[in-house]
Amino acid sequence: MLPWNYGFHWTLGTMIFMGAFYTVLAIVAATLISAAWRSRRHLRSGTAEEVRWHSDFHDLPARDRPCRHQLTGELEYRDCQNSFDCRQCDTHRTLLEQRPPSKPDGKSYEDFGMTFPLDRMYHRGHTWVRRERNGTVTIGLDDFGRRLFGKPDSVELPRKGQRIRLNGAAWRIRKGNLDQPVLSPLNGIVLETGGPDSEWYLKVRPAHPDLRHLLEGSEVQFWVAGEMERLQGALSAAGTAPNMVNGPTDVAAIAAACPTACWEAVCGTMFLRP
Amino acid sequence: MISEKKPGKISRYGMSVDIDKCTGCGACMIACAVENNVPPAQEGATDLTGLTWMRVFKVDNGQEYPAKQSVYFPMMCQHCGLETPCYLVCPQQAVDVDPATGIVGQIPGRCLGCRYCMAACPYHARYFNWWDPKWPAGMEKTLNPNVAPRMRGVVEKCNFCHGRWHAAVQRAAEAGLKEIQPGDYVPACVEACPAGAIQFGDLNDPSSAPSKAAKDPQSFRLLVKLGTEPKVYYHSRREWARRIGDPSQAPDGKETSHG
Amino acid sequence: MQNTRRNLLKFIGGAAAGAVFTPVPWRLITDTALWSENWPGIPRPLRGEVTARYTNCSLCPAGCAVRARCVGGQPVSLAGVAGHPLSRGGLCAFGVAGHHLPYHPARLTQGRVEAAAGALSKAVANCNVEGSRKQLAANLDASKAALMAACNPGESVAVLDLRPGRTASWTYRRAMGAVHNGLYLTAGGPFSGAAANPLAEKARKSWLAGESACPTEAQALAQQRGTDAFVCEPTRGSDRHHDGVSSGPGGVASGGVAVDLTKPRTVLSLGAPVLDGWGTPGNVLAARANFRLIQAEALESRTASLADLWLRIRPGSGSTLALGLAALLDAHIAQAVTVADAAAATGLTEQQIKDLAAELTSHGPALVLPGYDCPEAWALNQLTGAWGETVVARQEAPVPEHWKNCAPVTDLAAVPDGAIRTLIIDESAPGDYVPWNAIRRKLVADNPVVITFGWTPDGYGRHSLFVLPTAVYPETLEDIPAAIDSPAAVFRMAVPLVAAPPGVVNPADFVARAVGIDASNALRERADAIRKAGHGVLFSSADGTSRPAAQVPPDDFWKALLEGACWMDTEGRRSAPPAIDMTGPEARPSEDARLPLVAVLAETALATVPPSPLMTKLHQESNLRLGRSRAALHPETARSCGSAEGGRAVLETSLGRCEILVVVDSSVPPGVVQVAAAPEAIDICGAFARCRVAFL
Amino acid sequence: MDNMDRRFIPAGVSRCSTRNFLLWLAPWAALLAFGLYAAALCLIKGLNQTHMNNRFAFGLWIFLDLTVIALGAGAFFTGFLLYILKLKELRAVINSAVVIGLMCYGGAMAVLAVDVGQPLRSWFTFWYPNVHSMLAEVTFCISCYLTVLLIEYVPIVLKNRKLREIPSFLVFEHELHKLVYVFAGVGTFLSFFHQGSLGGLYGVLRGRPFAFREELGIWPSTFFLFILSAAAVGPCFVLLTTWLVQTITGKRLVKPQVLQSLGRISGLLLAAYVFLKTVDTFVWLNRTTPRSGFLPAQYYAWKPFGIWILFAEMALFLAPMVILLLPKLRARTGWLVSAAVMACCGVAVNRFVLTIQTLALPTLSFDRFLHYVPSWQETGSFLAVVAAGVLVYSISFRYFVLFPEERELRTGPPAAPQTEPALAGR
Repeated sequence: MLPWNYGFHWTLGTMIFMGAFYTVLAIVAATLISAAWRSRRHLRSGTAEEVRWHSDFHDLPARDRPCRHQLTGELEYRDCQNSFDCRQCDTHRTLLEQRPPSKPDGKSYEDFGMTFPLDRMYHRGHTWVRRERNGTVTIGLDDFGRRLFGKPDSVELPRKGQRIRLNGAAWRIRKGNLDQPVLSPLNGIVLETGGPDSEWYLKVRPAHPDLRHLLEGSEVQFWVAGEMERLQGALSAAGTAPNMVNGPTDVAAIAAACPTACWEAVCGTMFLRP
Repeated sequence: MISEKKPGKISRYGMSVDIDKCTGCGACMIACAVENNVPPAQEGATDLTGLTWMRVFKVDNGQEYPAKQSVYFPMMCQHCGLETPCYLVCPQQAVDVDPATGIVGQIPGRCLGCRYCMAACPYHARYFNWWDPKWPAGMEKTLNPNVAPRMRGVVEKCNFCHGRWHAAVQRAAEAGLKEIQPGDYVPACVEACPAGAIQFGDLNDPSSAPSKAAKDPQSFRLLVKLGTEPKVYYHSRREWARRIGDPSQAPDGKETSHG
Repeated sequence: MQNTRRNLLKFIGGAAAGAVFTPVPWRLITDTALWSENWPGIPRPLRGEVTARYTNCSLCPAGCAVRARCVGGQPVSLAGVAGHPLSRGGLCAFGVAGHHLPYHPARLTQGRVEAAAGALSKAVANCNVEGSRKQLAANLDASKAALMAACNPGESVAVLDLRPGRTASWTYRRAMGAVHNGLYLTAGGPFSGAAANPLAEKARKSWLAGESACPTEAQALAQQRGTDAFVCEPTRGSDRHHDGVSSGPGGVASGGVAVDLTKPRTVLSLGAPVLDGWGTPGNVLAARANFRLIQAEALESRTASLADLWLRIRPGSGSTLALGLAALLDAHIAQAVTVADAAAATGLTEQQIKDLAAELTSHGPALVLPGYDCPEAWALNQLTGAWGETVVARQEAPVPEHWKNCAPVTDLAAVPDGAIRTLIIDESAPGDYVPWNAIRRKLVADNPVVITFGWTPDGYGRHSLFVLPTAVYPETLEDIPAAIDSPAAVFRMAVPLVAAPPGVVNPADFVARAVGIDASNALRERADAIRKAGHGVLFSSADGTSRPAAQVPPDDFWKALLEGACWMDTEGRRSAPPAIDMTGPEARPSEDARLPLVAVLAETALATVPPSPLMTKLHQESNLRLGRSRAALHPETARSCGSAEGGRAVLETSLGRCEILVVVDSSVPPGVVQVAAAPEAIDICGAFARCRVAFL
Repeated sequence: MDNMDRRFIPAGVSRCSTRNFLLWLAPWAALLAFGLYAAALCLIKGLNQTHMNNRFAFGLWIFLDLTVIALGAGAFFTGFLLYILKLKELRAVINSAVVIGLMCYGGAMAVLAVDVGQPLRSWFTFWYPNVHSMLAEVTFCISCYLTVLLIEYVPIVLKNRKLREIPSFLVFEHELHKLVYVFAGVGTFLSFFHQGSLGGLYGVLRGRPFAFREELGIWPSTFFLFILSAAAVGPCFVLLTTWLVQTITGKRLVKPQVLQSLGRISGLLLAAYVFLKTVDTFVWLNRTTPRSGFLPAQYYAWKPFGIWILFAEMALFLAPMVILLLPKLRARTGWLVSAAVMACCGVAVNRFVLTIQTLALPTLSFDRFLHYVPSWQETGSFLAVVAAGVLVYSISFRYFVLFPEERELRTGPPAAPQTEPALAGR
């Protein structure tokens, strides 16, 4: 391989052979290095949470990531391509132009024994967001989530002034073995923290006012219906298939009925964080 | 094996073996082992795991008594001169063909022991050190200082006593000669053969015994159709014996046992 | 710039980076290959000044001239001496590896007591040997006493010389001559005691009577016969098929008989390994072109397969064939065996035998070489008309006059049973091997004292009370008797190339001093006697020249001999050897259902020497030769015995059993077991014997 | 304990209890231990522990290396189809294929390390490479490709549920996964070469007319035949293992269509292979052999390797080819799997003939036909590789996501697109 080795002579064969070999090595090395370098950059800029959400979303089964417009039946079938961030979605924009969300009738939507006030917007991870006068927003866990958890043993809330990121973990809820992160509905800075006892969890100054990626108005009922489907799916996967077809079903009751083992799996599925 | 300085003259050393003369005494095999520091067989070694750079086979014409005829057939590396199979396949240049002598040599210090060369050799003339080399206590005093003993796990083979060639070149240089004289360099087996059946010389020198043998119609080479140009010529008056070299029409000459 | 640590580090770093682009580090990595070459346990060859030294191989009577390549005085390889008039540059496989023998694993380094202490003390009691073996080895007076010990009348002290014709042999004869009841014995063979002779009777009677044989008569006979062969009874049937394995006519006494291979045009070999270590290999191969070789042998031996004509006869039917031929060659003598008998016995057709006889006479001069199983077939040569031409009596190299007052040469077979009390066997130089039972019956029944001198324990050492270690070629200084194929007398010595280990004894010296003779200088005396005789030439291996011995000053003569030179007598008047008679067919072992097979010895050359460890190349790492303790069977025979290649088995004959390793070989006739000759095998097989093979 | 273990098991799938898992591992671990002992004997006492000899310079090990590497070709070929030819559906098996490849190649390398007489000098091949030697080519390519496989295996490991909670792992995995097509490309390149070189290994042996093939370009025909056969059988082996895991675990891991399309691809390649192999055989017997002074009859004159072995080999490729090319048969799991089995056996026989039979046949007229039975050390060392493979695969299957579709397939029949809006509409 090296000119000073006994028996070495330069031939075309040598050059081609070595050329190919070193090229391969170079490519492999370069790829590895670039991967390492880019991940280092991510870690530096603290966008790890974002990455996590992307890879999680990427791993979600097709039925867990339907487009909001599929839920409403506007579209035949569509997987969300933007990890639930409709602000970058052209399809969403065009559809909104065609048909702005109809004003909801009534102040809140109620079904399956749950109440979803319509003065606020909902995130797919079962949090709600309410705009306040002073431009801040209040964030809380929606009825579905509360009933699913029941009364948590403890919660881990962010510190005041801490930055929370869209689809990153906003706070964690602990109950038994379960340690479930709740996805943040938006980017912002925590101003105040509430908790399970108060009606809200966080008061936040949003990074920017555009909250079009959240569900509101008439979409909510379709979404909730879809969520019940998913819940049923998750439960049956976990081995317990409650009958939800006839009569209103109480999520809390279901939750209570569900054995702890599958309980965690179910929460993971419903809160989009396996 | 690593020949630092090469003489101006380019030789093609070859051998000629008159199998009619060979009595199968085995002196060549012993002389070879003595010269090249080949260890005695270890416990459990067989004719398939032994180290016999030079090996004499007994070959018969496949007939029964009284028509049965046998010859003793010395086999060693045939030092292929073209597309040398072992040389081409060795992954790490542990086989080298000395351009000055045409001798196919093995560099044990570089051999990985993959045995690819053994699979490649049509003459089964290469041997693997299946055991650590061991000599009876005290016998290592009788080792030849011109040849390094090989370690376990490497391949070795006949190299026409290449060490003797180096010695001859050295002597010639000391004597102020440019090149070595024919008599100066003779492999151990040739020296030892009591019947004078084996002869050695430079195929580039028309007066040498092998060159003459090469022209003899009663000479033949083994598996010559493979196109590897072996440099060892065999000679026999007997027609059936000459067919040994050609498997496609050889008598069903099986390797029968000892004489 | 000032040199801060920072700069220093920078410099080092830069240097390291730069070095990567130079060959240096890579070259270093390459050289790490070197350590893997010096694997632990791989011996490093010694270095030193390279010299050439000359000697003569004493492994067999051929005594081939040897050029030893020595490094720092240590021989590292042996080769023949080109242009040597006797060995003609030839050296056999055993000779080529001779320099390994001193390091042979089986080498005997110190004497050992065979029998238990009780047996020893009894032996001592019976023949009042003072003191123990230790004294025997150490204290010569004690051992002298041991030698003189045979007290009961009719019991004698004997030396069995397995390689007669040496200077040492003369020493033994002198020693035994000096003892009132001493016997000098050689292994059988017709020439050790030629035709019946009144003197023999007398000699025998005399030692039976306990008085030493009359030396003057011995000399008288020696002159009259042109040979020093002492005459005793010819060997007789029952013993004969136990005759020792030898590469010539068994145990020819000093001088003795020789064949001249340059003369015959036809050579009939009755199983003699003519092309496989018989005679002087170089000489035989040189003469090979001159004669047509007819091999009558049971096995497809090397010689058989290389002969011009191979007659496959039944095992052990050699002498019957000889007798059959005799009947054809000499119609006047009414022979016990007719051609028909011979045909029946050998399995040849009568026509084949007739043709053979015809060829011996028509295509003469002919030479008949007997195998070890039919030594008396020498007599055939008396009928082919080549007696005295192809087979001649060889003059012996001159001996000092005062040596001639000595014991006669007695054939072991001629000694009455139970007559020997103390037997000394010299095994130091390989020679004939007589089956032990042929010796044992000559010893007294109760605790005979057997002293063996040898360098390995596995010869007669196995049967002896005392085994004393000797030097081995090439440590020894000894002369080598003339080979069977050298018609003229010769004298050459094996000179020591390496020093003998401490504690070894010189057998001849030992015996001589035991009886109070000084033979320490015997070789020199012999050399001087030869030089004084003044005929013959001296060939010097070192410079490849030969000079008339007369022109060499005595001291140079001796010095030359010490440098491996060889003295050859100029051949004088050819004299025929003493006439010998053909005896009836030997007592073939009777058919025995228990012993369905026939064991035949093979590889008889150097049967008694454990060969160099490197010989595994010939029998273990290849199948060129049959290794010791191996036996070859035909595939069917092997199958019928239920064995396969490499199987362990026990070979059993009427005389005993020994363990063998089976080699399957289709060239061995069915029903025959081809046994590699070795002491333990010869002990139970002799030349050939009925046997059975039982597998372990 | 069990709880701890559970945290590592991927979300949304079910695995057996820790105890059962350990019970399953135990025998394999024992086998591995035994094999390692055998291998250690060979390394410490030397190769005299094997039944190889100067004539049978290669034995069981080389034969199995060649076979295993051919089977492991599934890794590179699936990767090639998925990332280069964009056959998306194969995403369902790619992870499994990578693990299989890793096992096969890793095992082969391990065995080679025992097989050579001086393992400490293995690096010499990189130091003094002889570019004419097929073995040098093989060594380079296999060692490179093994590295690539390891790199491809890293994301699978880092994606483990527990490990990915560590941000740096998570991010690195994410970035690596984005670049995986590069490795797929490199892997394909390397594999093509060394699969070929393995064929060339024997094809170039001018001194062994039974193996020698004439050269097309710079490579003997076996070079290309090996690439083709490996590419054809690789998918079959992936198919086979997937089916095995499915039957052993009793889970549905991939959609039936995936296995079928693997079968289809393999069938097509087999067709091409069978054709070329036939042509090659005729050229070899009628032209190459006579030229080198041998008679084709001599090859098959020695029992037990009669001419039947040639036909057996062809049949073992022909039958699966037919089955895999007929959609009806392909659709039936029984046929599909048995076809895969046959193809795998076919490639094994092919490698056997080229290695073992080549060495068993005499070249010199007075030489003899050799028999060879591997020693227990040889067999043991190889069993170690098998055991290690099973262990690695079992652990990977338990803790990593080898079959991404598994999670969806757990809940009844896979959610077909049409049904979605109906649900949504309610």
